[in-house]
Amino acid sequence: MSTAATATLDRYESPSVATGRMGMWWVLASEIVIFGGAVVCYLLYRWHHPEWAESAVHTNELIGVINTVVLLTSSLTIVLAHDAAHHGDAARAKRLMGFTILLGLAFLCFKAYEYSHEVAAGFTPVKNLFWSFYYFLTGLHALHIVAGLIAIATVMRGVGRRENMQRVEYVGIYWHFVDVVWIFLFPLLYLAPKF
Amino acid sequence: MNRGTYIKIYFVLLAMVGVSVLLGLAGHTRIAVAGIFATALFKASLVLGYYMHLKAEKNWVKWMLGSGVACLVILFVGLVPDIVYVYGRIAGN
Amino acid sequence: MLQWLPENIASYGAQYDAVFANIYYIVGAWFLAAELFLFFCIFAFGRRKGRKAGYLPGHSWKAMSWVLIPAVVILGFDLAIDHQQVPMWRAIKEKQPPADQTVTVKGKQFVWDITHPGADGKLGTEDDKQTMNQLYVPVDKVIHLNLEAEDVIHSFFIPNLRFKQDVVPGRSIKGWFKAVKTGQYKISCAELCGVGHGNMGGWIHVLSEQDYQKWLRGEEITTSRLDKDSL
Amino acid sequence: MYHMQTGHAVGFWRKYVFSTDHKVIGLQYMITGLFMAILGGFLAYAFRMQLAYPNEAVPLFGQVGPDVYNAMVTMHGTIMLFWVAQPILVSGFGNYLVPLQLGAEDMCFPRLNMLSYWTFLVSTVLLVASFFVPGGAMGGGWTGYPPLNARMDYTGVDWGGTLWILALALEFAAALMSGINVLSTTLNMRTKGMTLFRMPLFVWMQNAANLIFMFSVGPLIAGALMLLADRTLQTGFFIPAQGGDPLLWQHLFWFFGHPEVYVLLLPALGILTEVIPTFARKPIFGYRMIVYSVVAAGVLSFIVWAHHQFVSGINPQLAVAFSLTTIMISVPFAVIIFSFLATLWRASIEYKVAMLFALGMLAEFLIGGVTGIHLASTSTDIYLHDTYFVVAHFHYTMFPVTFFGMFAGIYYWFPKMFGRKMNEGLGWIHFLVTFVAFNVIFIPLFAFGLAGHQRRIYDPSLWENLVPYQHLHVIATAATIVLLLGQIPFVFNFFWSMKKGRKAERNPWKSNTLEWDTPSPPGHGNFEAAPVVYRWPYEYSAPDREEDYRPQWLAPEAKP
Repeated sequence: MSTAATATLDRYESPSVATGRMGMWWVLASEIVIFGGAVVCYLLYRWHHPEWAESAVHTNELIGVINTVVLLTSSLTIVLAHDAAHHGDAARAKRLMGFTILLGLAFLCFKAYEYSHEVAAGFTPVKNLFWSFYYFLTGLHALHIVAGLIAIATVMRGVGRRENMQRVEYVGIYWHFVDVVWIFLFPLLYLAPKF
Repeated sequence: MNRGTYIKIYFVLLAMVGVSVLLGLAGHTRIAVAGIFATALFKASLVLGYYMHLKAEKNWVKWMLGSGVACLVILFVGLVPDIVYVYGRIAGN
Repeated sequence: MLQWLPENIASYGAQYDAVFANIYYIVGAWFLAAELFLFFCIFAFGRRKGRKAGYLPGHSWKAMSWVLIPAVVILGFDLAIDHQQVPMWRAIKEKQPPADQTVTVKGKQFVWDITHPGADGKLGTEDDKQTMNQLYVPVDKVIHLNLEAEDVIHSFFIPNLRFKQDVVPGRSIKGWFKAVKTGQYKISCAELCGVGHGNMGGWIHVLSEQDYQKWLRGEEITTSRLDKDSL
Repeated sequence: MYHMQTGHAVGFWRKYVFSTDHKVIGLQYMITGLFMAILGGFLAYAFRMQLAYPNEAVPLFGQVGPDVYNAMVTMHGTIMLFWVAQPILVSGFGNYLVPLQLGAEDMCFPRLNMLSYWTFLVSTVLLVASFFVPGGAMGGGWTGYPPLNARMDYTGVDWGGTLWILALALEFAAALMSGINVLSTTLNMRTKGMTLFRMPLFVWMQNAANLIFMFSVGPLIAGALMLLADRTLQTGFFIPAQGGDPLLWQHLFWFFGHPEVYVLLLPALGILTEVIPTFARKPIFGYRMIVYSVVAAGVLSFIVWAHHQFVSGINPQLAVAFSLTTIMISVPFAVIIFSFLATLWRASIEYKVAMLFALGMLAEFLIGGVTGIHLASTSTDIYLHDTYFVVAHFHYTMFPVTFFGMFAGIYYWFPKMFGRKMNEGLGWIHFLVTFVAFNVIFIPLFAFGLAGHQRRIYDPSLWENLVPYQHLHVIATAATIVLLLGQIPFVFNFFWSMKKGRKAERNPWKSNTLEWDTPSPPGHGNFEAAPVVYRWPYEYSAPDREEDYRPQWLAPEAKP
């Protein structure tokens, strides 16, 4: 690994950003416009339909807050895992990534609880356009959580064998992005729409 | 950046969650909505800057992510006349 | 090419076709110049023994001006084109002259439902006349259209009036025209609207004032070929 | 094949099928694209026959009803843009050439690259499968406008439309993965001496295309998921009765759809920037000017989209603004085209087939460009919108870009790809037939558009105002058949030359860029030794050198 790395250093013009991290930034650029496009649609419709406020009071704000805290905490654990990996402490990195996965699963459980109660109360995706957007945006976000959990688990296996420790950072960047999306979805769907 | 910073940022983030919830309870005003989104932007910038280390990243990465957001702004502005203030829309739709 | 345009019976027809011709000649001249230059180069600068190509990388501003100046001139022509065509657009889509009569056109799969005002000249009254695919208008009158759709997007297209507007469900879009010549002209649907799109059309009957009154009373009109079955 | 770095032989499956080698993946993309082109061409043949001889059974196809006709034009458009132009020009040539021209061993994420191709192949299978599901293939237009496509009842198409959306989403994902590779490779894997402004323009154009794609496609992916929900779950994102707005889809679609034109155009112009200087034996004129024009065009491409919607019910004042931006975007392309013309001035042109196609693309693309002015100006667009004039216009842009550009690239890089040259005589025949037949098809369509022939009607004989021009449909259809038959020499030439063509040396065209510093075809890992770059890539006919080219990798001669 190290010989290939030095050979690469001599072989090419000096790289601008570490290759793996740069690839992750490109992924995020693509994701920003996907999520952003969905949010732009939601905002435009929301602006046109003041009556959505009546639907929005039925979202479960308490679970929204809990899930925000859960995701922020998982962001902390993954960035600490990156810190540990950076200092070569594989065991600690692995433990912290395990916490992150647990927190991600907790998020999904809360989400599932929330969905089931909403559906039971009659707020299905076809109830009205607000609920369509609610399920669309949170569902897309939940899919990214699942993808992130799989990615973290994959990297965690490598870390256990002390391989590809730099990937902790890349998967972390992705996980933080999912967190950032939620930071915006939380006020968009739970707090502000009640006005 | 070290562990201490990360944990400090974490508590600031939690505090911000509290602030936005309080703003949500405070009253149904434009200022409250603006405050909620301002805290969201602040939270996002903390995560981006410190957890994703964008502060220490090369400038072109910031420009690149920023131009993605710029595209969305263009899209939003271009669509407002048609989707929000609708030309010829029948009332009730 | 321009002789392919069908006869123009709109009050703004002459100006409209003039805009068309204007763009056509300006753009055509540039197009010919560019193609002639291209073909000249292709035939004049073939490979010959003993002749080496010039080394013109075009790095200096002076060299680049050979490209930039024509490009800026093109921009000038483009802006001039846009400047002279925008008033036409505003006249058709934005500044509507006061209506002599208003007609509602509703597109649905795959017919045009057309509601004419009756003798009282008002829509939404008892004597409104409903037709399918047949639009009757008096000549030399400003007709306003409420363009609506029931199911999917259609597009109300009258080639001879240079009139086209998509009809969108959930919207009532205003349009206007004034026909200056009597006769029957085609209406088509210009937006794919499903399996029957190719059959969706109709006729606009531009009638003289007397004929129009006759039609309102439900009498036979001899000057008009009322072919109700054709598209 | 022998792996140069690890030094072990690779088996057949790893070498040709599950390969991570950028060259194999590039060829896989190209060949899949060429097969889809045959399908797209066959659809064109079938519906053009229906237009020329309405309601007669089409030989080799059968009866064409209105539903089949709608499905065929929809799939023709979808296939030609997203399964032919995009995979061949962007992913195919991009994958094959970008690492070679940068002097890299491979892409920087080879496994992501393989995933990209296999995702694309799955999308291809889904799309082809949609022809065979009950209800037939998507028949709601390649733009997929709702509400027509938001409910199955409106078109009668059942699973076809749903598969169409899924296939498109996967194709976009594949293109994004391939784009991430191209962008990252360009930034991090340039060989020593390859500064940004020494990169061949082809690499610049590929990167610009991938960036434009990446930033424009996102909202449409979100929109496609919403449309999918409308179709399958009966939500109302685009249904007015449920509070949705059909125009939102149009905006999302064209916010992507117009930049997509440049996503396809730029790689083709990139091919021209390599082919024309090589055969004109002359440096490209105004290298930096072209780069900046591409950047300007890329930025402008995000603020022109609504010119596709002038009569679709958008705000009329918005239309005026978009007309102005649309007119402005012609300037950077005028600069690029004029730079090509200036490159030909005082050149020493070799009339090779690759050059013929490149020049042909220039000549044809000009027609596509100038006819666009009538459509960009709001008032004339009222009449021309959704008529055959538009059809002729965009075929005059997209056909030369896709096919002339692609053929120029294939004839030019064939020796590198397969180590043998293609036959020039057959190539000439191929070019002449394609060039003439193409014009004979589409010039009548301009006339049709001016006569008021609306698009997508399956039987023009039902329309009294169009019947007098029926002979033009016959001419266009005959030319379509000639055009399709004219591809036979190419197909034959392609496969025959692969086995029996004249052997090609490393640098058969005496060209300057790095891909010609490799064996033909290059092995895994591309270069025998890491190349070093000393100059820009267009040093042709330099006055201080006997030979009329000076490759990028050639060390400067010691001063006497």
